[in-house]
Amino acid sequence: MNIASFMFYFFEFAAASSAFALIFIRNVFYGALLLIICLLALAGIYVLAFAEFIAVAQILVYAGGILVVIIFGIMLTTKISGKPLVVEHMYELSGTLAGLSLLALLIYVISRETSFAERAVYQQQYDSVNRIGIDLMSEFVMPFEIGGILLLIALIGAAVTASTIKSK
Amino acid sequence: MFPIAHFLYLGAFLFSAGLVIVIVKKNMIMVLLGIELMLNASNLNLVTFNQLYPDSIQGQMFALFVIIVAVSEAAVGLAIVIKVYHYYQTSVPDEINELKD
Amino acid sequence: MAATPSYDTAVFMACAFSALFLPLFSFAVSLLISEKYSWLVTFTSPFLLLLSTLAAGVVLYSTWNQQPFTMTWNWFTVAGSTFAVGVFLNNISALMLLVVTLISFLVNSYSAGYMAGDPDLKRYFGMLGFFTFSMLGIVIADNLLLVFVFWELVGFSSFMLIGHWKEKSKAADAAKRAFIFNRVGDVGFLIGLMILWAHAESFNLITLSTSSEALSWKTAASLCIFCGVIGKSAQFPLFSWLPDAMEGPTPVSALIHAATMVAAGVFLLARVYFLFTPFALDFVALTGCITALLGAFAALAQNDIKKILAYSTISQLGFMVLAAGAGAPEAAMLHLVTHAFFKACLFLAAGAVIHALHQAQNQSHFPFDAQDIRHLGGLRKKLPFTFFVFIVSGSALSGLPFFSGFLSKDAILASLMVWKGTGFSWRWLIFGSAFVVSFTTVLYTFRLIWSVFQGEEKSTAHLSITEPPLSMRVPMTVLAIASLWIIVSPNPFDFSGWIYGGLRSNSEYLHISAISIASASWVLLALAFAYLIKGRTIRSSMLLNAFYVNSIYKIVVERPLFQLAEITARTDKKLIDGILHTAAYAQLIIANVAGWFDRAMIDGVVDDAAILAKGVGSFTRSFQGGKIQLYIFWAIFAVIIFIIWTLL
Amino acid sequence: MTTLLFILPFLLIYTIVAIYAERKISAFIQDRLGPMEVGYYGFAQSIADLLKLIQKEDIVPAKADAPLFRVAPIIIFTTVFAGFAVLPLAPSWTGAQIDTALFFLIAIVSLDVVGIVIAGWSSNNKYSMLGTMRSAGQIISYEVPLGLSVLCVCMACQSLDLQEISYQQSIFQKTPQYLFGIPSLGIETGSTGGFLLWNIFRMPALLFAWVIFFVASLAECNRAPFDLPEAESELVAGFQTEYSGFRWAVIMLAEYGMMLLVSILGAVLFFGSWSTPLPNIASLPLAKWTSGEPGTLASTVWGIFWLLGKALFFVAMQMWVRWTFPRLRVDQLMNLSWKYLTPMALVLVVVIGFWKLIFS
Repeated sequence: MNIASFMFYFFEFAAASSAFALIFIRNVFYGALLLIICLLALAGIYVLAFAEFIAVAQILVYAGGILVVIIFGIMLTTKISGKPLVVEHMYELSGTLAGLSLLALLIYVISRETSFAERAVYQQQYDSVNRIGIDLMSEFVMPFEIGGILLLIALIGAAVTASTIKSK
Repeated sequence: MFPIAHFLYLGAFLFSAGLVIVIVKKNMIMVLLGIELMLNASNLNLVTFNQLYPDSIQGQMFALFVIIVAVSEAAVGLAIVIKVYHYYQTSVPDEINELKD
Repeated sequence: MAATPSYDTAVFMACAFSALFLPLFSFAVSLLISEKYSWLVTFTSPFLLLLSTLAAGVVLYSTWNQQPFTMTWNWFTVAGSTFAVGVFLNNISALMLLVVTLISFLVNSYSAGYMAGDPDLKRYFGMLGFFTFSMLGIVIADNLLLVFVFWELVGFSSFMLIGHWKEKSKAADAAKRAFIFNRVGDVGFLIGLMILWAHAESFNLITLSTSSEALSWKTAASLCIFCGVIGKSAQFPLFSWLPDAMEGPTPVSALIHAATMVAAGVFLLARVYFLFTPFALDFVALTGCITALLGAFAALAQNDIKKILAYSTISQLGFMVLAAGAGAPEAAMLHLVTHAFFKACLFLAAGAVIHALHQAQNQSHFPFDAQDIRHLGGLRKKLPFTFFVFIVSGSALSGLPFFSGFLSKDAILASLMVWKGTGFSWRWLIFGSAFVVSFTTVLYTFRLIWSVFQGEEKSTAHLSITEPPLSMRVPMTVLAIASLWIIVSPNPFDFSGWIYGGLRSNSEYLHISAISIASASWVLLALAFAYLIKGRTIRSSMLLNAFYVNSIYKIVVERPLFQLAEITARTDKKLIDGILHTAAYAQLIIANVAGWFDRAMIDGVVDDAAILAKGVGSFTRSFQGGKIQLYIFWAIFAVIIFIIWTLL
Repeated sequence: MTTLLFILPFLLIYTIVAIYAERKISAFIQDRLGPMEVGYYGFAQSIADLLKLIQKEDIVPAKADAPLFRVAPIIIFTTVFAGFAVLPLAPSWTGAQIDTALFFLIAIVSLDVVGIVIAGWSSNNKYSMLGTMRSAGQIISYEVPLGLSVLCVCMACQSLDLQEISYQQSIFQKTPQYLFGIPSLGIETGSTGGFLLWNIFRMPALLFAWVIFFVASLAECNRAPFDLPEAESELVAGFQTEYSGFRWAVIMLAEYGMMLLVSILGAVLFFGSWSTPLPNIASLPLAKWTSGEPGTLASTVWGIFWLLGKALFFVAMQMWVRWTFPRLRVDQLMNLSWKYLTPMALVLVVVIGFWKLIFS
């Protein structure tokens, strides 16, 4: 087992276990931290899948951006001191049932396709960052711009929604 | 190197876990976390499937846009959660059922 | 259309239709004019009627002794039978057209003075126009159905005019009475029309006249039509509405008696003369004779100026009908024309007297019945013009020589002379009674003149009475001139003038000098007798009440009718109401049963459906619990099911 | 991996030195002597403090979230330290060779806030919480102008690879270079080397980008005048109020490490990285003399020397700024970021884009 394989299985294990723990965790803050672990692990997996740009974007946007926002949300919607933040569970049976059946189904489908097991990831011939940059400005310029507009709208919308200033 | 199936198994597991979280958790922020998890699972799949097409970068591109959308979703969702919390003093979605009756 | 080249068809038609429709236009103008300018109708209506008269004159001039003018349009089609509207102008109708329009024009202009200050001028003049229009319709219509329509319109407009002063209960009653009596006659007319239609399949006068030889049921049809004539022309026994109709304004009476209403009957008689069988003619003659006698004697005993004139009209109408029944419709028409002028003149003169007295009464506040001759007398000095007119028209009525009445009566007597034959029969009686009527006519006419104008002044002694205004005097003058012999014939003792010549259809009845001489001497004898009695009143309640015809009606018609009504009412109450009540109870029971069924069964089903819907709703609502996560669960559940489905 | 072996000890020494320098510089600015007792001119003062800190009791507040409280400093330090992994130290000595090194650095810098949040939140202390909130808001806000100013460099060099950027600014690059990036000026600088090849000379607009970068990096490091998260006069010590002993030392280490990190980054991006500032002047090839050949030990030594020299200069500059400017209010802080720096950075991006389009 070379170091890359070790890293891969370590990241897989980290992602899977943190996601699994996330199901049972009752503390929202811990949940957010577990999600960070999971996302960072995923970033590592992306690197190992030769998608460095996505990996860094994952860290920058998810781990650095969204999670901070989520933590903000946690702080704003829970009491700082006093009782610990405990999240109740409900529909445990339905949720478990749905999750397990979906998992079983997906595993069945994936295992049925033998080419997945034989095919290994490999490094592409092209420089992926370069390729992404060029594609974003040529082939995908339209979705890229729409994404930009979407982000702007979300930014303004979130700011207005969360603002406590009373609209007249 | 590592077979693609392993990525896909991880993605499936993450997605299922996210689904369970979405259904089971009583706190809206936890639900949001679950949704993020599901989005990431799909992202993982997209990146993985990009490997199946050597000359294409569309999978990664798609993952990039998913991230963009996830950012928007998280920002707006959290804004709503905060607003709802200020208004109802709760972040449990089941308690906000004024439309029910 | 058989138009002769002697006149321009277009001009002729324009004249004919303007003569017909100008009165209708007058009616429309009178109704549409604003209340504020209602005084205008006293100018517009006479003017329009004048135009109508001129048009009628042109028509008469054009058609006189020419080919009859006909024109027909299809009106409507029912069950394959086409009904037409048409115009049929021959000598009789052209002459009648002129007479009617002329008298209507004169009455209109007279009314302008007589009715001045009336609050309902619009309605009055409107109905005068409509009345004239209806009569003209009868005159020029070419088929009996159209005639019937206008016949009814005449009845309606006479009802409106007699009851013009509707606030007077007597006037309203009289109007109703006239209307009902007319309806009784019209029933006969209508039945006659049905019989005709059943057998001839046509109402067209020309068609009927050519095919009348082969017609079956002719007697019945003609007698039924004669029923209409009896009603309209106030023949025995349906005459008593006419004296009552005196409640209307005097110009209206003039119009009714002279040209429009009662003339319609005689005109119709002349128009459909070809339908009458000998038996029917005998019946007609008998009816006319009885009516003439009855009217003449009733007139002797009356005290009201207008009632005397009314009974005199009945008597003269009887004379006309008698003439027609005696087979001389042309004589009847001749008398109708002359009578129209002098009777209109008499009524207008009487109206002038009444008008003058009312004027005087209004100034002096001295109440008395201005129409009662017992209060009057000696007005000769105060109303010399009216007196003169009265004398002229009264002489014409009496049949004095040099007046038109003498000549037309002569024509009737001559025809009767021929009709009675040589052998002695019941017709001699009728011939005799004609002379009796003639004698009586002189008596009551001069009794009236005497009572009103001669002798001492009674109630009017202290009143300052003035002659009527010019608008009333001019029509009176015109009519007085028209009462002279000259309009009938240049020879004052020979009735065979232009009118008679134009009307005559056969040459059977000619002037008989012996009759003229006898008639003249007989009338002069009567005049002498009248001078002798000097207006003495015959106090006979039988005569006053016209032989109790009304009372007989009461006993014979009214009482049984009321009894019948009571019986039917009782039947209605007991039997029909009983049936109805039973039906209602049955319905109630059915309704209750149905109601129970509705509540229990139908409502039950509906309620159950509602409960079911509610159940389904609450069941499905349980899914819509506002719980987002459950939604997600169900959605995922469905997706999983779907994926499994596609995989398998 | 070799970078790690070099950086970790260097970081410890640097921190001790930096703390001493901070004290001395502040004393110099405030016209006083500073630490004088321990050692010559008090140079051992920091070592003494360090010893004292290590000896201190590791206190975990009773109401705190113990595991998170304990792990938070480590997270903070780890994130900062991870940033050093991709830095090029010399022409032939790169850290992790990844194409997106610049991007990665930005990501790592922003990840720092997670540790701070954990530290503040787990302390279960109002001051900590307030400091945390300020810190998080500040770091996220200043990430935008920081990222945009870095994007300027990225556009100018057309690369995210730090070593590539460094090479472009050195005399080892192969393509012809012109002063201010304007070939029409006719001043060829490729063979001259030295400071003329630095990014701010290759693309003058980058000088303004560097100003923005410097201000934003101050905020990222929570340095004065943007030290609101730990404003001692308001919040005691911000998110690190409850920390003591070794854990507090680690936080301080991370903080000084962060200063060094952004300084190195600034040097790499704008001031020639490891390349010498001395140009070849006619027959005097100063640049050659002070660079060495790539791959040789000389070049590595020269590279480390120049890079760290520049970086330490910027660290000193940060200290100078700290003791010169008063602290900003929160609203002023946000205004500066969103209303001045961000629009300016955006304008710079456009300017550089057009500059490149017009003059190349």
